[in-house]
Amino acid sequence: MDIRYAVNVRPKDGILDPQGRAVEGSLGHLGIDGVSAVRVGRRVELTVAAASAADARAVVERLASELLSNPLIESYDIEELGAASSLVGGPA
Amino acid sequence: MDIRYAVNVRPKDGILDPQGRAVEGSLGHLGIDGVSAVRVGRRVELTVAAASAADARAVVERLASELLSNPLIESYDIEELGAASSLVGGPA
Amino acid sequence: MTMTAERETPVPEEPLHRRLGVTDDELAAIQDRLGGRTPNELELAMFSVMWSEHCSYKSSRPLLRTLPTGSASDGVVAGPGENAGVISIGDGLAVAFKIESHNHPSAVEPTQGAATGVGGILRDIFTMGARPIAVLDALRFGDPADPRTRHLVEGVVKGVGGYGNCVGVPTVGGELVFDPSYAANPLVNVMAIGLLDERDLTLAAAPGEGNLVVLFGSTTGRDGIGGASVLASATFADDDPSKRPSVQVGDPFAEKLLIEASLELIRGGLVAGLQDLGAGGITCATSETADRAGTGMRIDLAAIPRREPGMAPFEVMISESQERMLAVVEPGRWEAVREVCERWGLPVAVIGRVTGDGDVVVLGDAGAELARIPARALTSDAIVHQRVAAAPVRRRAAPAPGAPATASDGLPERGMDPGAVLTALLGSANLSSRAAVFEQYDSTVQANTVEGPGHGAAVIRIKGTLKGLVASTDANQTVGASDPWLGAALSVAEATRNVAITGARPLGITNCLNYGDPTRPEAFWQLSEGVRGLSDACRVLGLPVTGGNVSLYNEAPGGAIAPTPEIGVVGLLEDVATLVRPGWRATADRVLLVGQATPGLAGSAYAELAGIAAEDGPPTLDLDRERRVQAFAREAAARGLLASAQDVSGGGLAVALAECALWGDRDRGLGARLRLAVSSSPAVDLFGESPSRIVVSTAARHVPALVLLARQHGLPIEELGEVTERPGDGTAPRLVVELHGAGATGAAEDRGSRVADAIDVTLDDLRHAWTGGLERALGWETR
Amino acid sequence: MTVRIGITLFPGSNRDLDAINALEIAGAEPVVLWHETADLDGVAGILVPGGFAYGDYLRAGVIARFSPIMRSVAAFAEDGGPVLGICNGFQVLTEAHLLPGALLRNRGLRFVSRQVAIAPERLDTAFTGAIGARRPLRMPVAHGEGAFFADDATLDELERAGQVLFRYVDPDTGERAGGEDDRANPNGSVRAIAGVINAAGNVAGLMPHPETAVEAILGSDDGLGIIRSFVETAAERTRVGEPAVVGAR
Ligand SMILES: Nc1ncnc2c1ncn2[C@@H]1O[C@H](COP(=O)(O)OP(=O)(O)O)[C@@H](O)[C@H]1O
Ligand SMILES: [Mg+2]
Repeated sequence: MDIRYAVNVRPKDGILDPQGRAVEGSLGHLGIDGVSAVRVGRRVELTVAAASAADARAVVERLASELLSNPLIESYDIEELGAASSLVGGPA
Repeated sequence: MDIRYAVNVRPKDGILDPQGRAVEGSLGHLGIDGVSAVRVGRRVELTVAAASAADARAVVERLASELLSNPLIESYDIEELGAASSLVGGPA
Repeated sequence: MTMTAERETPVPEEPLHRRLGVTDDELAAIQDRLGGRTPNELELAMFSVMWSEHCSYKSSRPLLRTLPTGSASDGVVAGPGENAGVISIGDGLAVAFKIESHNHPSAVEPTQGAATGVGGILRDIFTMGARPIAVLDALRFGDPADPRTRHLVEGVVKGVGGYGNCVGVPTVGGELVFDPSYAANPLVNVMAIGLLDERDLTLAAAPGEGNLVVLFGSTTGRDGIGGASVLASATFADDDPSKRPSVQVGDPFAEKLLIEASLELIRGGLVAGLQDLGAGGITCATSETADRAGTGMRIDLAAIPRREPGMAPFEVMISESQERMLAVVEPGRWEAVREVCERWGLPVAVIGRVTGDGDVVVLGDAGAELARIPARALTSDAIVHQRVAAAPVRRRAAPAPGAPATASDGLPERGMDPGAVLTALLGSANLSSRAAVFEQYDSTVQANTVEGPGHGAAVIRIKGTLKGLVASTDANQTVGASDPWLGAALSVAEATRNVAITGARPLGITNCLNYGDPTRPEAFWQLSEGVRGLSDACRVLGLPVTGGNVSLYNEAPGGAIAPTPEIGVVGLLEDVATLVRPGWRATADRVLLVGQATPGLAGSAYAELAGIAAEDGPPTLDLDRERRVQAFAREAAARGLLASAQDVSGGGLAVALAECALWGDRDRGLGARLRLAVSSSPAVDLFGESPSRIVVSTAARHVPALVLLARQHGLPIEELGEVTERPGDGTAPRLVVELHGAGATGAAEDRGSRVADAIDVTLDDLRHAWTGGLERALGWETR
Repeated sequence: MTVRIGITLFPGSNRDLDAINALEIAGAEPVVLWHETADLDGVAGILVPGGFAYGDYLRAGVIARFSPIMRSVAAFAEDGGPVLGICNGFQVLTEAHLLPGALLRNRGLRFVSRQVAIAPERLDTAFTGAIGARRPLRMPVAHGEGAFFADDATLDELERAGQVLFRYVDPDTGERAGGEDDRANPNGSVRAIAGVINAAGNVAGLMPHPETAVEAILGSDDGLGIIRSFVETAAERTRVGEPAVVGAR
């Protein structure tokens, strides 16, 4: 079965997030206020083909922890986006 | 009211995504297979203080389309993460 | 961060001071400095950071005192003890330079570790009032084939580039060396150079009782609390991860703003003293500036802008959050200072006042006094340890069966074709082109780079003058492993030679001493021998040591690193237009060798390749000859006698010649037909790395003058042949070196072949080996 | 009277010194325009320099677009004022929609800093008129997000309208560089495009650094022709008081 996942990677709380800070700094120029606690991270979407949902999940877990995130400064969560149709994402 | 949102930005379909390609390229070393259609994008989480949910949403929409994504090369979607507690994020 | 504390994993039942890496005798010394009082938690945390090896130099200080530090007559305006050495270069200008290590953080998180290393050394430069104009990165890793090494290289290079590129300071040189001893303990040493108007020289002192203590730059978070992490977990029973100390993350954008704001404050005469925040954070900056001025400071914790809620006092005081500066400001100037910082978008706050009592005092809520420590107790009066040094006992292993009895047989016995050896050396991980790395560094920003990375020493012109600055970093760890005195002296010799052969006059030296655990007698012996070698070499060459940095405990379960005294040199070229480059310039120019090969292949790239038995000693170094070689090079350049000059270093004469050929005619390449008299052994003459030798080329008419000049300096000089013209038939130019003399013919007869008596290779083959070598070693796909 | 050229200065701009040096060599008077001001101080042309405006976090150039100075720059461009964006400046101008296309992360995913060769596609523009016969032009690139991108329809239109201003070329043969596997194309730009010009012909941008290649001692002065063309256009405009620029073919 093909399942599509999203791995959301974000700077850990307490870790400096220069990007988030830069975005907040620029809001003034946009004339936007009331926005705070901006954290900029990565979102990796991918399709896993595996025998079972459990197997697929295991693959994503491994990818997320070993390749997609740096445990020292980042935390991540995994979203299941459902059965993959060719429409979702599309090959790089 | 304070609402926390996530804006997910991804390279448009058909736009070559070298980062996604690099991830796919390194799967071999990890001995992982069955993973395809990897797309690497950005995820921006932020808290909006506004009079109404609608106002808050409008602010995020504007941020997402004008600042956080470039319509020429990227598409985005917005997730509502619910009422913001001070624990979420923490100032960058 | 404190190396000591990081090493032992704390045992809960141990008393707090030990868990903070403070020994019992150190605690006694602390109590003594507090008039018998036992320090509270906060004070102990402050001491544990300030008395760490990193901040206090408690093991190395006695040794460092022996270094020649120069005087006003050498143009030295600021020497060791300041954030960076400063040397006057005329026209009212001065150059500030310093090298520093970030080995430990880079081993933990390569990208951020290297990035914050660059940020830290840049702050040392602009704190003095100098605009940073160049960075050099000296990197050392283990086996390039090891995945762990590849991960570290990728990350460190990303960190160095990511930071330097963004702040807009060109990275113009450095080193990249692979050696098994660095497998678990990479070295990331970064040198920065700055240029200042002498009137802007600013010192890191806190004069003037009643002056304001101002903190500007990034806010303070729980970054890099390092050694005191035990205190963190001790203080916070709950397991909230956000309360654990975290990796320092660099923000080059904030640094760029910090540079501009700091220089504007200095030019405007708005600060009485300026100090960057590095290891030890606010504790270090306040106590050092107060101690230097003989004053004290009162710090109001609540006034310090935070990045995170709920930080404990000790966290605020020792946090190593990056991109922060501490300024001492007369009350009347505060408004102007605030305006500048805010215009650059930097948080700024008055966090205390300069006092007269000599104490650093930390005030909590409602003015409660949380800590009171004499400033000097934390800095100049910190504890000093007299470590024990002991040379290792060397057992001479019996030569392996079949191993060459003497080095001189090395090459012929193995029946190697010297051309093949040369090609192999040029393509090796350590001698091949470093372009794959330095092409990730912006080396041209600021529009002053005359010679960037890739061809020996880097050259930066000084706009508005004729002058140029020439810089190089070098360290010889292979010889140092067996003879740390020689290793250090050779490092100084090569670094200064790299600068001298451009025609520049070396101004002074900065150094980063990377060694092992000083409580191990052998490691401390290596350190003291290294300092002695550094000191001896600088004395003979007449160069002041204006600053540096000591990194100890570079050890892993696998063992200690090879002793690595990284030397950074800055030289002055009075007229940058007279710059002499290493590549050959023109057809029919004559090629000459100045200096003479001496036996001893140990520690050479060739020995590693050919597996020469270690019994063969390293080459000897005659410091006075080194001095004369450099004097000769400078004088020859000044008299316009040199078309090119290249020093003989890694890979020996053959590799030096190959580089002259490959870099010839602006990298298009020029061949040569040469004859080399082989005194004792082809291996020694072609691939030996004995020092104090340079290859020069010059127009035929200058040869007599050059020969005479060499004689006047008491130096051997030999004409090798001439640069050949590009073949008309479109074929590639060749590098031909015929060997003649006893050593060579003997070898040939043994082998019944003549091949080994000549190097005869096309530049195409050499270039192919040299260009792709590093990517091949690291498994990087070539582009 | 020397022509005054504005250099926009954003927090994080770092090729401003290069730009000032080049403009002075080209005989212009550089005027620094701070990002917080909307006042163009009566300059006759505007150079948006390289660097990492606002850290280039998020997307290179995007945050700068919203600064007060850029609103004025847009208005200045609107009534025909010559604007040249270099490297980060090029990124800023595309983000501000003053130039077509976008600049993506280098295909190799690494920052690229080295000498490259480019060639102008046209010599009849405000930014190439004074280049002369020299080919190819050698100058450094130094960027991490320099892969020019636009969809094929747009590219065809740009080529038809003569809006492709510079392409990367092979330093030896001078022929147009290939795709991302060709070292001569340092970042994998589509159709080897190194620089473009707007339809009106008064706004141009390129990734390489002509302003750093203006003195032989710095390794090349091939960039001076581009800077000169720009300065002369601005000077011309002050003289006749109206756009002296050639638009799309
Ligand atoms: N990590 C690095 N970063 C920048 N430049 C480097 C780096 N490593 C080596 N280089 C450059 O590559 C060239 C070769 O390095 P090296 O062999 O140490 O020079 P040399 O033989 O002149 O001491 C020098 O110009 C040096 O500055
Ligand atoms: Mg070297």
